[in-house]
Amino acid sequence: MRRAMLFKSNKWWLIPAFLLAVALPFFVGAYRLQIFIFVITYSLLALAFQLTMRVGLPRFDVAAWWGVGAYTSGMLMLKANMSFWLTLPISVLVSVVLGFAVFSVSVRRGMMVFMMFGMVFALALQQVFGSVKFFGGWGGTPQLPPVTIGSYVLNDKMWIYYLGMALLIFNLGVYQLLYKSRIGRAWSAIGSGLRLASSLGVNVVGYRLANVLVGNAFLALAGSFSVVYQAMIIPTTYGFQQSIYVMMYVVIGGLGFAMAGPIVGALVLTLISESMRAAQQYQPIVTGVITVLIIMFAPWGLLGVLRSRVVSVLQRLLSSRAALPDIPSSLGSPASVTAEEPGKDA
Amino acid sequence: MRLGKRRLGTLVLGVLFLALIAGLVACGGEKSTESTTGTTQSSGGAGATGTSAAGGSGSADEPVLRVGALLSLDSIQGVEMKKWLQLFAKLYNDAGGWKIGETTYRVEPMFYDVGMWDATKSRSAVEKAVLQDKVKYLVCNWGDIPAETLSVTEPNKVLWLGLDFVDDSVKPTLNYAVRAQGLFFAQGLFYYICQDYIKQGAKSVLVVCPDTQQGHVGAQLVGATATTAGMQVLDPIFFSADTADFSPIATKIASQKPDAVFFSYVAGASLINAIGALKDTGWKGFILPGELDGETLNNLVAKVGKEYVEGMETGSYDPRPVEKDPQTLNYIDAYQQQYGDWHSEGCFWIGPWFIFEDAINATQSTDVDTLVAYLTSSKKGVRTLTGYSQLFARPDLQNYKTVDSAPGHYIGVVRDGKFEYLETIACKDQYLSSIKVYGLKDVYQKYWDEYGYPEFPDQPARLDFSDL
Amino acid sequence: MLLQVKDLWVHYGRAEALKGVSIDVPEGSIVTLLGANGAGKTTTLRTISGVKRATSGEIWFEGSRIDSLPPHEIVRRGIAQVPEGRQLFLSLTVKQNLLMGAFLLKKKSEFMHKVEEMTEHFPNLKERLGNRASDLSGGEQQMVAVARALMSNPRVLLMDEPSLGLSPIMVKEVAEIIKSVNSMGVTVVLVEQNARMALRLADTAYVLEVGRVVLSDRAGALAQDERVKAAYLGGRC
Amino acid sequence: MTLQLFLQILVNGLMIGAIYALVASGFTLILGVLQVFNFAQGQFYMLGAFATYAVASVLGAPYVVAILAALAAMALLGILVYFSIIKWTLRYGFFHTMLATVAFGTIVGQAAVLKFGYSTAVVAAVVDKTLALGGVSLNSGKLLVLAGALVVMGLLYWFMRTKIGVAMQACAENREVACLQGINAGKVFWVTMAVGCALCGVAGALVVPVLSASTNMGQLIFLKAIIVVLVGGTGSMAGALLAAFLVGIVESFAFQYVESFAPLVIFALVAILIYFRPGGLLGKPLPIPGQ
Repeated sequence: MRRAMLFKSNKWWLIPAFLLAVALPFFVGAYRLQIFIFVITYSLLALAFQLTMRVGLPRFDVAAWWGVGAYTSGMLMLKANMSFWLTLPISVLVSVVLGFAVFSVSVRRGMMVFMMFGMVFALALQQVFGSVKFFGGWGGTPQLPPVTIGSYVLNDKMWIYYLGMALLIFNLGVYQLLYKSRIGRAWSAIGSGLRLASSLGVNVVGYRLANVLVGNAFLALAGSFSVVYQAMIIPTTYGFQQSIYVMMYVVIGGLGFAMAGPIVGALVLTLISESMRAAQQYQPIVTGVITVLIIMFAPWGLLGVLRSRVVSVLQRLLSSRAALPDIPSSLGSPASVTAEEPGKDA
Repeated sequence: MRLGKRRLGTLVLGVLFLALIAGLVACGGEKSTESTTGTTQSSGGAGATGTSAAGGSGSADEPVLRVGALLSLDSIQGVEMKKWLQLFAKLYNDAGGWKIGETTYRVEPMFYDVGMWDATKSRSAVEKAVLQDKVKYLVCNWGDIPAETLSVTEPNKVLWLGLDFVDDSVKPTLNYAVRAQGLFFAQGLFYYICQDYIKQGAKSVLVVCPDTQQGHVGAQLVGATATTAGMQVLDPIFFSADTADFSPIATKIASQKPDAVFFSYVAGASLINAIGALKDTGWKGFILPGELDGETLNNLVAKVGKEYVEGMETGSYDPRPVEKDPQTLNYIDAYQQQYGDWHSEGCFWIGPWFIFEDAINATQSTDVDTLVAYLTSSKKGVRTLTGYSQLFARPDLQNYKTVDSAPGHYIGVVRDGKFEYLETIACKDQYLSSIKVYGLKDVYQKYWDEYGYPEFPDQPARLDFSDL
Repeated sequence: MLLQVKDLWVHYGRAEALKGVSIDVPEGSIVTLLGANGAGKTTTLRTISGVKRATSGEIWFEGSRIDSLPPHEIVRRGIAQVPEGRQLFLSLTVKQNLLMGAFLLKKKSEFMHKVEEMTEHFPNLKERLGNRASDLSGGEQQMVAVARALMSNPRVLLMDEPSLGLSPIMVKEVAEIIKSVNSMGVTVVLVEQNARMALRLADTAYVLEVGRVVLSDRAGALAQDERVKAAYLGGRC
Repeated sequence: MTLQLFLQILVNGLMIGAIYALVASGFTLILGVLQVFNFAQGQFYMLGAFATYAVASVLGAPYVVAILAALAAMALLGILVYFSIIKWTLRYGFFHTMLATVAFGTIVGQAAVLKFGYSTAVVAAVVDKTLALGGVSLNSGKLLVLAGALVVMGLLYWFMRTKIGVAMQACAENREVACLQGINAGKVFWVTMAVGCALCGVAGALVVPVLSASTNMGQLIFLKAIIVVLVGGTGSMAGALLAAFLVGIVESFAFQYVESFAPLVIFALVAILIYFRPGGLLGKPLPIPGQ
């Protein structure tokens, strides 16, 4: 019965995907497993980005809040000898409280100010991490103590990978619950148009703030998670460039796919970047060209193209209608000629 | 129109999936080698090198010596070091290989980009090198984060010959790390220049550094050196590393009225702009540029005129005008033949290669433990592109193995817009002036009493043990 | 027929806004479109002007099809629109607003001539030319909006709710303006909520309901129609 | 602080403020009219500087010619970018065009690194005199930057009052109504791209004799432009001009006291402004999508 439901709900591919994810450590070596651990981290970042995109707010401070999580966990472990597991809720708390202070200034001022203010904040925060002696300066913190479970030291790649996987699944689960709830419906309303949402009586600022803070909580978790496999924390890791990459993950994966898009994007770009490790000077160019091509010819990302292919094949087979997911329209230009028909103006 | 777009979309998707597969292959391309080396390692025990094809498939190929380098290919130094390593490998391979003991190896340099002080990139680079490609020697690292890299190299018994700016890599707990391009024992350079400037009448000095890790370390060291040499040191100025407009900095410098301004870790465009801005404020005095290569000097002269920089002294990383050592000249010739033009940015930082080469030639072995044993009881200086580099112990950190180096350096002076060779800083002076600057005489005296005084290459030196 | 709309279908996303609207506009006439909010009146005008694309259907103007032309080309052919709520460029001066209306005129002398013509037509505007549009009253803004649309020498003027938000006195004035514009030989397509005024002015009228034309007749006849009376003329003055 | 030092710092702030003003007004112009968040703005600045270097130092042409060449080259490049990338992504909306400019900026930035290396391109000072006015040393190169920037701003002011300039403002204010007036939006767009990018090119050209050109100079100026636009109000040209000088001067003074913590001072300034004056310094900004 349940199985039938799953197949019916078009989510059958979740089962092989999950099994593949679980079985992965048995097939790949330590280095490649580490790459997948990075993919998990980047997926967590991209998911937070995608979350705020749902309410029409692109954010460029993703890496900064990731850093907040990492620094909170790392500092507490270093300076207060706290157990890693105890630092997790604290880093979430710090990220949310600090986020509330910052975002209550910027969220009410609309998308453009939110976005730009985020950039300036990220810049300032990196300066704090780098220049304030307490955080260890630009050279980073001293070496962090290892993460332990009881007396067991968590340094086996496989268990780190499973921890990350659990975190990712937890993240996906929470987002799924939120998307399906009343809050999620309000978010979708905001995403498909502010005027519509306000006219429906949705408190736009409040729901947006909640959305951004949920993202912050998971970014902090991602930051704490990176402490598990990282020997130290260094401010340059959490720079502006990383936030831009996060945006690329989301678009390349597929903007319309709330869950799978960020993960696919992170996977693809990380692997491409990793495969060019010896020719790194060409990597930005390759990534840039791929992004431009995707935006111009596959604006719904890899998954969008994949689905439209699958759908068109299915259509031919079943001759039934299926549609592409919509991009949140508040990110589109306001109804205007040129935005709709740019080819016809010049 | 619509159909065409769709087709293009599919095309892009196809290309991307191809790229993805290529990526997967590249990430996992060493799988066969991995298993081969794996067996070699378990059966042979020592597992010296990635004897790629020879052991496993039994083909007649000559064995390969893989030398890894974690380099920031975002930076000129990283790119230049990559070029040098490729050149060294080529020189060996063209000569039929590197004969070590009974075996002749083909040298294969392996490069891993680490970004610039980026923890995640350092981590994935070192894991690819160590866990995937089974590289046994990481020589000449630039831009990696030693604490991050060493946490992978140490347990896997990989020789790490790099540099770092804090003392992460010279802790006594580490067994396979040697800071082959250290800056701890590099105070001779500033000490010499301070003495020269004092002779010319400089009394107070202001240190100006970028707000980075090296900047802060540099400010501390340069400040200490200047104090030791007898100058009054004003509060250092730190500026944001990506500053383009140096006018506010120059204004602040000028408002403190120092006799001399020392730039530490300020190079290239920053240095030119900083000195240009200083000139604009009307300040006149002694300048010590952090780093100065020929191109930068030419640009600087074009910008501020030669009068303003007349008599400026600095450490040189460019061996061409000063070095008469035939081996070095050969390398420079080979470089110019290979690449057509000349860049000196990598010359200094490539030092670890020579220490590595010396260790292998001296021990005639590729075994990491043998090499480490040789390196950590090093007795003599090794010739690098920029002069002698010598490994010393760090008794102040309770590390009695020779794991930290005094790099080779020259001083040059700017005369009539040209860079002229002034003198070579002796290894002995690098070592002794550093101990003097840090005030570590007592600690080292105890060490010397127990282990004996180190020997130095035969160079004229300004200092002796009695001067401390 | 000067302007002809044939079986027009328009979508916003997946929602249908127009479902086969056909309208005939004879030369020199005033045609009005009536209907409740969301009936598709504004969409019809936007589609004629080219700022919204039709999914299917045709628009013919002076014997040529214009439904695939960009909006500036449609303006060049002689169809100008006074958008709903006037929508002046508030950060610009009145004169600059008129300049925008005359964007397609190449010569400056031509523009100056048109400005003079307009100030004759709307004497109130004369001393307001240098003011910012945001400083004007609602009625004055409406005048500028009409003048702006007339700057391009249009054959057809599309007017979207010109009486919206104006006082009763101003509404009367607007009606006068429409009449005088029409008497200059400009064909007018008028979208109005104020059905009483519209029917008084118009020659022909169309009633739209949820994207379809449900009634069309001479204006005089429609004004007597019981259904129209009940739905549109009932509570209104 | 002596008066002399105060004036000196003020002059420094004005000089860098003038450069910010040019870059930020180009940025805010493109943002307002095209509704494109141009991430590549800094790269145009960098390319402008290198173009000047190429014409003045390599080809040996007079500096004024080099400035004009940089202006023309960047305007052309802007048009090229519009027709090759932006025009095709406009239909997908704000986010896609933004990412397109990110990608373009990344490609150009890295290509410049590969081409020019990490070296510095120096253009010799055009006039090399330091004027000392009552103890304040005014470098004539800096005055030239300031004067040049003021001239360009004057030209910009004039241009915004021509027919196409007014059309740009009209498009920024209400694109649909502008189209209803017969304004060809496509033409306005490429003209805007040309002007916005040319402003960056001129900024790069003006700054080269004082600051030299390096391939990484774009990223920072872009972030500074963001700060300026935030302070001045998104989409407001006059606000951007005013804010540029304000930010320049504040930065200059902040450095004197807190050195590398100056970004925090700027951040605090931005936060306070946004909190109390959401429209920026000059009040009401132009409408921007997705508010």
